[in-house]
Amino acid sequence: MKTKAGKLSKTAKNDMITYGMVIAAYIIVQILVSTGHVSSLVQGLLVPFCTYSIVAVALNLTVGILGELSLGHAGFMCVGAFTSAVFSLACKETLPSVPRFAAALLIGAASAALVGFLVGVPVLRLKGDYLAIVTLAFGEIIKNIINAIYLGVDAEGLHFSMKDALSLGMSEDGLMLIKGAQGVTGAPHDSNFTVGVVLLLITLFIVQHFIRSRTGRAVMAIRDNRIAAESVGINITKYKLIAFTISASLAGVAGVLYAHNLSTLNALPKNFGYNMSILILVFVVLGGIGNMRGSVIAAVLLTLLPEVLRSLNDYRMLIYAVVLIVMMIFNWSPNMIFLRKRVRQRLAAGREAGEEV
Amino acid sequence: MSFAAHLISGISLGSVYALIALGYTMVYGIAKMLNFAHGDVIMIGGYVVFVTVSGMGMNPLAGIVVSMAACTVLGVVIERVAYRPLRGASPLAVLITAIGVSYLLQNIALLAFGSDPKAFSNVVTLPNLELFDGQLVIKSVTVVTVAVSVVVMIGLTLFVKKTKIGRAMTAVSEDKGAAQLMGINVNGTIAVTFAIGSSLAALAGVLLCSAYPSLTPYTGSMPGIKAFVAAVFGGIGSIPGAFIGGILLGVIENLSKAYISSQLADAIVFSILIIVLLVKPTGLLGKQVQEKV
Amino acid sequence: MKKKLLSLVLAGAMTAAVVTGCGNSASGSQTSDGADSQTEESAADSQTSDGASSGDTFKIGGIGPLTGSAAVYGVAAMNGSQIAVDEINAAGGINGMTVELNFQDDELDAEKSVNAYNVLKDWGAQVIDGSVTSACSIAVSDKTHEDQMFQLTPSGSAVDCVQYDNAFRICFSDPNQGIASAQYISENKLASKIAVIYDSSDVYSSGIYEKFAQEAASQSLEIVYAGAFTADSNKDFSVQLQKAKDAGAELVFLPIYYTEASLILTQAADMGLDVQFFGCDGLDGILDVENFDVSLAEGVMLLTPFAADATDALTVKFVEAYQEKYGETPNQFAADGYDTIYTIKAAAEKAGITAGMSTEEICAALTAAMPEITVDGLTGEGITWDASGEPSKAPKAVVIKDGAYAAM
Amino acid sequence: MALLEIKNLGISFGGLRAVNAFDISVEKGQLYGLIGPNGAGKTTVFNLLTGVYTPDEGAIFLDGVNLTGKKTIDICRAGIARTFQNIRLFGDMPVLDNVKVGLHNHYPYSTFEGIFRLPRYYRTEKEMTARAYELLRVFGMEEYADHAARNLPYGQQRKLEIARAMATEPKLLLLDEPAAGMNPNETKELMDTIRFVRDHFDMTILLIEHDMKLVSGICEKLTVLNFGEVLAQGGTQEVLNDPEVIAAYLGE
Repeated sequence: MKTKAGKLSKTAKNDMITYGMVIAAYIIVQILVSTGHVSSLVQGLLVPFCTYSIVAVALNLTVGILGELSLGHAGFMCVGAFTSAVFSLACKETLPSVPRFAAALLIGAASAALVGFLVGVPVLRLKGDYLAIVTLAFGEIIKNIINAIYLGVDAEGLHFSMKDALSLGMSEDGLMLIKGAQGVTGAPHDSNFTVGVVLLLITLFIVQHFIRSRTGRAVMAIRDNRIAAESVGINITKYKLIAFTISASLAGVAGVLYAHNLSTLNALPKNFGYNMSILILVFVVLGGIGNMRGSVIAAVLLTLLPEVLRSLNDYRMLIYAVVLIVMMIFNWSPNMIFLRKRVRQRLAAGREAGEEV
Repeated sequence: MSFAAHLISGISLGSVYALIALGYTMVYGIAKMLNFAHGDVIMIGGYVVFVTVSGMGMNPLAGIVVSMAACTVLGVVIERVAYRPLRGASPLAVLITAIGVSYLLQNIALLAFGSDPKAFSNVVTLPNLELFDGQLVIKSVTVVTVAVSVVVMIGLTLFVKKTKIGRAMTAVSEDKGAAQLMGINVNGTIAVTFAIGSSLAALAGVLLCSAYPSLTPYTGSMPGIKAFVAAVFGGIGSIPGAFIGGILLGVIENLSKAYISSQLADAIVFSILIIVLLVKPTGLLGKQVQEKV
Repeated sequence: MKKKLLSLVLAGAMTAAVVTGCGNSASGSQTSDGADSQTEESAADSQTSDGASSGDTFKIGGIGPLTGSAAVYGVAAMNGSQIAVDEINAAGGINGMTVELNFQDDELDAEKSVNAYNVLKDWGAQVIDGSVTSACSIAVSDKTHEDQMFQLTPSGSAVDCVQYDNAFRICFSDPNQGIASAQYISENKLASKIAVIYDSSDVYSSGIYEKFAQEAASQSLEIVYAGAFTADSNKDFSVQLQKAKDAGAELVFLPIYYTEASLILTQAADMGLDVQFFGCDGLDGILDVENFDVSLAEGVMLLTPFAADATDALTVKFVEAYQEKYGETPNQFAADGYDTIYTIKAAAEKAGITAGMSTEEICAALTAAMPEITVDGLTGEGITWDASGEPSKAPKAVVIKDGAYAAM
Repeated sequence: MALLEIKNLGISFGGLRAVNAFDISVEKGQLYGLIGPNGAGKTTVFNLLTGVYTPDEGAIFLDGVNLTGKKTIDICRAGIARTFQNIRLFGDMPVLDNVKVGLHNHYPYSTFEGIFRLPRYYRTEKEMTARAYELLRVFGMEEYADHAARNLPYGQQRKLEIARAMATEPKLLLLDEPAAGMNPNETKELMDTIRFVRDHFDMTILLIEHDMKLVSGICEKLTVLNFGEVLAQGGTQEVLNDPEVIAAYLGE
């Protein structure tokens, strides 16, 4: 029974370190900000850090725990961002900011969850790269459709069109909520670092508790061996869907944070296309598949990296690409892993020898 | 008549996808990796032809040969430097590295050639085919692209089936470990695969830019993704599948633009892909692999 | 153990990053010369500014896409701005202050645009030249409004770009262009059956289209076909062209950028479509696409405030300087960038900006001065602004004739 | 009535008749062996029994309940558990969690309760952990509880698979070549384990095996399959001495 107690505290400790790291970072940053030691750049990046950390943790739930490759998470983020921004914009005048943001958060998370569920039902039947390409396709479909949506509200109620603003037939004093490719402008600026950190902690809380629960074990069992999991009575479809839906809904939360940090929201290839999905995947892979803390660290670091490289100007993105390749090889190459192990052993041996003397 | 015109333009677009998809499927089939940088190799191929033909005044054919050679070298170097160290690592790690390579190529091109679009001179100087008193025009570059795709498809199929190195590729694709035990040089075989894939990319780049003569550092990325979708559509790893997938994708894209909605054409194309995969989970011509219990 | 090592490396890098972040505010001049590393002049500039105390410089922060698919516009605006800065400095600066320009990349992403703005704030920027694109410009204006920093966008054409008091623009707004185009077509009886091909995934293009369609209805122009494309499928336009042809369009309106337009013209020629093409300022630059067969653009009409082969002294001088420095013919974005700097200069001189003023004071003074100035720029003569931020200038309609613009 | 009753089971793959007219009847508490040359269709029978394949014809009854054509998870819930010829553990998970996954359906609480750690989560997890340790102790694997399953020695992996199967509280345990790849010592230990499982849990066991020492050592009854058909059926010694069976094994 002793081992059992030790084991439980070990995973619990690991989770605590993750929360502690986020909270410590928050406190340090707040102190530095209040004493004026943080540049505007880093201050401006604080919310994006949280946004990308959340979506990286969300994707890690799909990639690391469920063991399926999704290239469509930017799409779920997009759904969360647009639904919540539309809600906030529509209620900008009628609701105070705290309940408005709380409601927006729920709406964003719920609609992303719904889309995640609807996408998951057909998609999770596929395997491996096929699943990856279908999620990519769904992400692109979501982006394409959002770019074609015109939505407005006036005294007569909601107006909706998939063609252009003219077909809405809005009255003069109506409020345009989504203007096709012009997206949503003027959503209230409700995100800030504190909100971001709280949402990140909630995300980590949900994901880590999920992993350590019965459902999480079932999901990981499916990841490790689908056939064996089925043979011990695990409902494959159900648990895959649960994990995927939670993952999508958390990506939606990141979208809510994103949408309320900028005054303009467009579904561009850059921010909600497959490129973004891939970028999120980079966070996950670099931070360690299945390692939530690593995802947070990698998301922060890789969001910061291109900004720090700004002084290199023209060579900025070039260096970024090189750093990415080098980091991947350093972290994942079997030879490098072997080499690192050797070096460590030698160091350890050296230390022991030193102690003996 | 206009339906025929839409169909032909769809085939024209699809033939370019098909040619790119052939390279994609080749690399995927053997090395089992999604080479996201493939589209960018295409772009480099385009620039090489642009520089040699439009800039240095070389004969177009010579330019194509130079471009294919350059891309072959590029492909092998990329494989050696970026992908080979990750052999045996998680496929995801390789995928991310491929994305890094894609960024790298784009930014090298951005630095070298600038961001402004270059108009590419069509290297296919044959006259266009005009039918029904010019009511229906089939561009010569379309004819050439379709012909090249068919030749490449047949050539690759024969190469893989009949030659020693082609059979070695099949062996490597089935089981790297077993192939190694059989005395096949796995690294060498994969390098050859990349060489062939990249030289095909150069060819695709030339024809892509001839058909759609605008060249920027980002020219290759979207056609690359579309072609990848086409390869999956046809059953990734299958050479005829890539060809059929590419043509179908182009046709579906243009017909949905014409008859359903030009705004939602992308969504329609991707939806059809999803439906096909749900009905046939490994694509049109993909091999169905039953997991052994 | 591996994870520990990784987190150590990451933590180290993070510390370094934060230190660099902090250091930015102190080492502004170092960042500034890099913004234009290709040029010798700017290296010289930064040397002078290194020597001078910060009181003697006027810092303009530029924002635009320098990488990514829209880089061509951002780079042009940056280069145009830089030429203006060099000229002004050679002529003694603004109110005796040396002008420094630091242009930051936003990759056509609103979030990156805000990052770029923050970098410029750390650098000590006093006014903002940007962003080059609409969505980014809107996102940045939210921040400049908060910080009370004066913002002048060279080419952010969406309505909301100038929604705040402190934000102004050089270019026409999207509705402005859409309406002007419809009116021009109607007044000059160019056609009655019109097809439109626009980029439904682009803010600029769909913005113009929307207003054009509205205005066309009231001008009794018939839009027989409206075909969209997206950034994901912007290679093949044969379907849209075929549909336009089948619908019997006499004129095809292209409220798009010249990259796609060059493809449209090529494909139209291939299928033997012989109609009038009409575009907006986004088409400007089409003649300078390297290797483009300009005969394809013969007869294309466009409403643009700038034409690189205009013969007025200002344009000639600018084009020469641009070609000498960057080896390319400037497009309208470069001209907008150039005018932005000169407008800032005019407003600053009017407002009597001095080195000792704070950013907020500069903003208030410039905002007040803007409606009072008149600028003769590349993109219009006698440009004036109203307090809403919109410029007032006459759009020039030009037609492409013998591979060059000709006034109409 | 027998615990497991299979009547006239058959399945074809393409043109190949993999299993034909298969009948078997296993009494409660029996240790029953299913043997036959490679490719005879033994594993296919297991796959039919556990719902991996749906039979073309025939019927399967467990304890009088018709399981024909049911899905794998329903069959598991009805009380059939199995191990696999090529070990299938949850490799990246700790040994303890492997067993807990086996206990999944017997200790329910919702995902919501799990994430927000409501009282039922703590209560159920505690019971579940205790039960998992109990099972591990029975199999003498307590010391490995924290190890990742993939790092276990081969023999222990086999044992863990059995422990996981037992965690589902089956009525019938199917073992697919449990001794494959084992040395004689390990095989002997395994035989003890199997006997122990039968006695301790009062379990009915149907096993596929090639190792004749194991088969003759522990099985009480045998069925011999050859080319998908039942060749012989009966008491172990009687079947093993059947000339037809010997011939089939020697490849005549």
